[in-house]
Amino acid sequence: MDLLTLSFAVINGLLIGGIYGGVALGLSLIFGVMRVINFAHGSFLMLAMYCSYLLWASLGLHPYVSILATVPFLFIVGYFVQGVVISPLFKRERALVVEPTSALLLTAGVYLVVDNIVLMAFGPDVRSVAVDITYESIFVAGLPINLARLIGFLAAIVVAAALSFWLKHSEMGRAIRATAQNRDAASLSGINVQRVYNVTFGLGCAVLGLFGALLVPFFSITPNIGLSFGIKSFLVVVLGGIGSIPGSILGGLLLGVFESVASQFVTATSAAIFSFGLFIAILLLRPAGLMGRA
Amino acid sequence: MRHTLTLLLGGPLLVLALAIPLFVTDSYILHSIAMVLFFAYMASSWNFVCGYVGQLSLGHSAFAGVAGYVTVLLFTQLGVTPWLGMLAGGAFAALLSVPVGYATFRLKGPYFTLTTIAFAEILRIWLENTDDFLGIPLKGAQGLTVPPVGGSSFLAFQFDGKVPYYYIILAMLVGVMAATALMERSRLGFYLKAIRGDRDGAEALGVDPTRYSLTALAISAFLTGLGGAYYAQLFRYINPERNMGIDLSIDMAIMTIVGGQGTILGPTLGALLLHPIGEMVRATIGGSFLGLHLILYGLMLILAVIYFPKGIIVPLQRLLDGRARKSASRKAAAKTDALEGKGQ
Amino acid sequence: MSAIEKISEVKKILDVKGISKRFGGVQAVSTLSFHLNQGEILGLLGPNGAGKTTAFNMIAGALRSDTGEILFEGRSLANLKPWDICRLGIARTFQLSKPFGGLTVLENVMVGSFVRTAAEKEARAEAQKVVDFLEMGGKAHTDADDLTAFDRRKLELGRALATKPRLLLMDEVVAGATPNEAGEMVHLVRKVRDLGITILIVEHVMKVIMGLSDRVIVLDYGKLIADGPPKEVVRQPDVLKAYFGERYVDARA
Amino acid sequence: MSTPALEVRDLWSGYGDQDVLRGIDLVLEPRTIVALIGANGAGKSTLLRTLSGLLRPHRGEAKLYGESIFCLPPHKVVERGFVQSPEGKQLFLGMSIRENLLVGAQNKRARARRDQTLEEVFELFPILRERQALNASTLSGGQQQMVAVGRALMALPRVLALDEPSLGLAPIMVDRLFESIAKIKERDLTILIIEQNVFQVLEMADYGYVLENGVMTLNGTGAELLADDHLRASYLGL
Repeated sequence: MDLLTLSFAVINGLLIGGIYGGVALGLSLIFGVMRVINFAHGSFLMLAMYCSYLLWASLGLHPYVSILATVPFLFIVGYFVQGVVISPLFKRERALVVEPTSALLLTAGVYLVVDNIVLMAFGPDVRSVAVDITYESIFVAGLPINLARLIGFLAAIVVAAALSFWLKHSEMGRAIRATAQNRDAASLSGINVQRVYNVTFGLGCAVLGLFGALLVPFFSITPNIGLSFGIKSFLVVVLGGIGSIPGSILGGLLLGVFESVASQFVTATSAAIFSFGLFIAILLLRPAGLMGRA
Repeated sequence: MRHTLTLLLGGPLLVLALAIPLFVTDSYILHSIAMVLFFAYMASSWNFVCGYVGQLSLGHSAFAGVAGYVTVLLFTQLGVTPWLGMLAGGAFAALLSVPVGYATFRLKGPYFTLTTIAFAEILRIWLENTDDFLGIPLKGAQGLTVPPVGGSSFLAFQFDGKVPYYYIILAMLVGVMAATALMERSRLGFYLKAIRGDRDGAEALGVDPTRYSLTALAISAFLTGLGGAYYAQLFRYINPERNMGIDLSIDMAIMTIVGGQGTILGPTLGALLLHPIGEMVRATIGGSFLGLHLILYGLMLILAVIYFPKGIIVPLQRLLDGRARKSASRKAAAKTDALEGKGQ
Repeated sequence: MSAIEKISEVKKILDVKGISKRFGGVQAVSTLSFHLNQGEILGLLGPNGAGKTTAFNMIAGALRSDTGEILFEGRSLANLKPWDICRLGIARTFQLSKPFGGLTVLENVMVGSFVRTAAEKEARAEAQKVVDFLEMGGKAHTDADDLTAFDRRKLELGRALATKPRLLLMDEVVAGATPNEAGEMVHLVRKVRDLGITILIVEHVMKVIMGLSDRVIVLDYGKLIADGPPKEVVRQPDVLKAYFGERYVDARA
Repeated sequence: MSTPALEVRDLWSGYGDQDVLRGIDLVLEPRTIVALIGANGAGKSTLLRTLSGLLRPHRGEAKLYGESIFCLPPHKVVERGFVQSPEGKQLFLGMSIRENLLVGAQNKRARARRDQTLEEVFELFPILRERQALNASTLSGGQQQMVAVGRALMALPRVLALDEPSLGLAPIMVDRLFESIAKIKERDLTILIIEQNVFQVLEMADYGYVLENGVMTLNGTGAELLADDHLRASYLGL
């Protein structure tokens, strides 16, 4: 492979990788705080994409404008799913830790419900949003860079930074971090842990609302697109370390470049084999991830 | 007293199941019932390890798919009868399960689950993208068809009507339940329950968790493989998406969990409840509402995890012998595997 | 044990030589040495956080020691997994008794007996003997989850006995028990010793350990501070200090 | 007699169906230090976890200045003024000392005078002021204990419960900590202290309770309990 193709692959990988990282932020946050792996993570992203698509198709809203609707909508969905579906589990096992497998099963149920509601509503057809930005590129050192992807990439960096800042400096952020570190001590300090969980879950989903809208200009939409994004997010989180925000972005970049370069050698579909292989290798060698705390 | 429910429910059900082909002549309906039995079989095979060890594998479809491919290839390439092919496929799946299990059983909870998905997906994607492997024609995503031999042939595992297929899967289901019952009474069964109950405690009593989990996994993979081979033979067709996709794994897991993990009858109960719902929804309004049955599956799963974490077999069991154990029943709901271990 | 061995000098069944364990910044156990003689009951004492359970876990193979070695009947336990150690003849109980849910009392004990036999019938018969020994015959077919806290403890002792150990490690056997229950447990532990099983017992309730032990050792801050007959050990100033603080000892000196 | 700061009547609690506490009665008069002592497993921590709302009691009643705190979720219990500094320190080790303390001030009342309380905690434990920017994990055991106590104080407790504050501390640190506790008492505060370090705590306490196997077996002033043979016997086995 020549150098030009390789650098093009790396740049593209970085761009899409940043977006993977952004998509994985919510999963990492939720797992870090609640010790719950949200199997429906990708489904929520898919839901956001359909929202953005619907607003474009029916009202002609530009996907970037639809963010104003998708982010709050996904926040509410997340808040509601945690409050209604997952919290009974925490209440049942009040003094104990929630058995992670039960939570996984619950969210797997949510995944089935969300994916198939969308399938029922929109059918299996592939949909896409045609806006000008899809075709715009800027040139850096002679290499074309797709503008929509660049925006997604930058958004991931900005969101990660903003989230870190917010977690570090706001009251709620402090409560979230305290709850993540020690749930019992947090409630003994007067933190309303249920509310922290609801907000955390809502927040994790709200981030997906953003990236759903940022993805639609260059990513076609089908009802079953969620699972692959979900699994990629797990991979990113495992690579970067659970609960680590910079780790999430870094893991995303790593995965993006890895996939992009690997797909230069094999077909794009079988490139996923390498991603899964990487996932297994990382989990077996370093279960806490490359940068993560145990 | 032991296995009261198995006998009380299982006995009449078996008689009913044996008699069904006598009065059900519609081949579509018979086929649908055979599919219920098939899913009951697959869920029971999954339950054999996951239900007893308490780990959630979503990669079992790989064992089904691999064994199906081995069976079909042995038949189409070498003319080996699918009956032998099935055993070979099962053995292959069991062999495959050992390194996979060795790697994954060290991981806990969601990590285990996600790794099993990763293993299965690697295999599926590889198959989808491989037309020819060392001269073996795999034909990628397109899949393989089993050429008809013309008419019924026992040796070729091909029959004109649905009745033989029906009885074969019924026999397999009875077989896997018997195997589960035997396992429960053996050292392996005791050890698996001990590992699930308290891993450290089990280790201190001389149980090497990896060794016994792997043993159970290999048996489970073998059984799952037989089911996968049957599935391929029933449709005379196999492809990576259908025969080893994650949906199949999810079905096995959901049916077992809704029915009751770690029990002999639970997976079958789950299949009896869920599959007909799915079929009916598909048959009546499914045309216009794609995916409705899966929404129902998802809701049932959520409700089961919240209200019947040990499966619907628990309230059933309580209903049946509640009177006999009034005092204990208060506690039974969340705490016990009601089917098992209630004296003899 | 043969008569010749009885006559000959006391045999060491367990020899702990300079084991240590560090967790992060905390030295939980530092170069601890002690031994157990065949057939005795040794009490392991110390205030909360003194390193008793850590030492205990290192012997049982649940933790690996940073230094030193542990010999059981002359064999090193280095690198052995908990299940190997169990097969060698060392059984243990845990501070928190968790029965195997969904199994009856008898079946819980059978898990232990399966170490010595693969046959279900034989395991069941052995387990029945143990259940009778514990005087829990009436509850043999009760679901272990439905037992009281104290019966769970007895059940755990039963599971351990079913592995036919020569050395039994017991962690906090009477914690949370009523005085009657504590008495019953003491009676049981003596019965176990009469079977010829050597016992190391970690305990907080002094009354119990004083009456039960042939010899006690005391840990404080991970170090051995006393070793001897119970009545003598509790009079040593170091021990009093460890338990009641400097000022108390000074005031009574 | 005034309304007790804390009044517990016939409290039954435990894990699952198992009763660990079997009918606990406990009264704390305002502005006193009350010691609760008992061997490991006697149920001391279970009592605190129940009062704090981490464990759901089976029956009984618990009142804080006449108001029931029974069956409230933990954050409501803290809001009402019963605050526990948990056993084993339980700090947020990934956060700075200052942040650990700030987390303590969650309820409106506490948040309104947070800076003031923080200043008071720093006065009580000057070393914490020096090290406030450092990560809590860098502290020694005694300093961590100070943070835990300080964090509880940040919530402006009316009744402060300390679960084994001396656990794992060197004797000199225990002395210092107990001096600080005596200082805290000078605030308008009632203290319930759980200890293994029996004699030292009884010297300091106004009143003491002895918990054995989930039942209160003895109570009296510190001096009375120190002189009691039963207590010595149960601790020394003599």
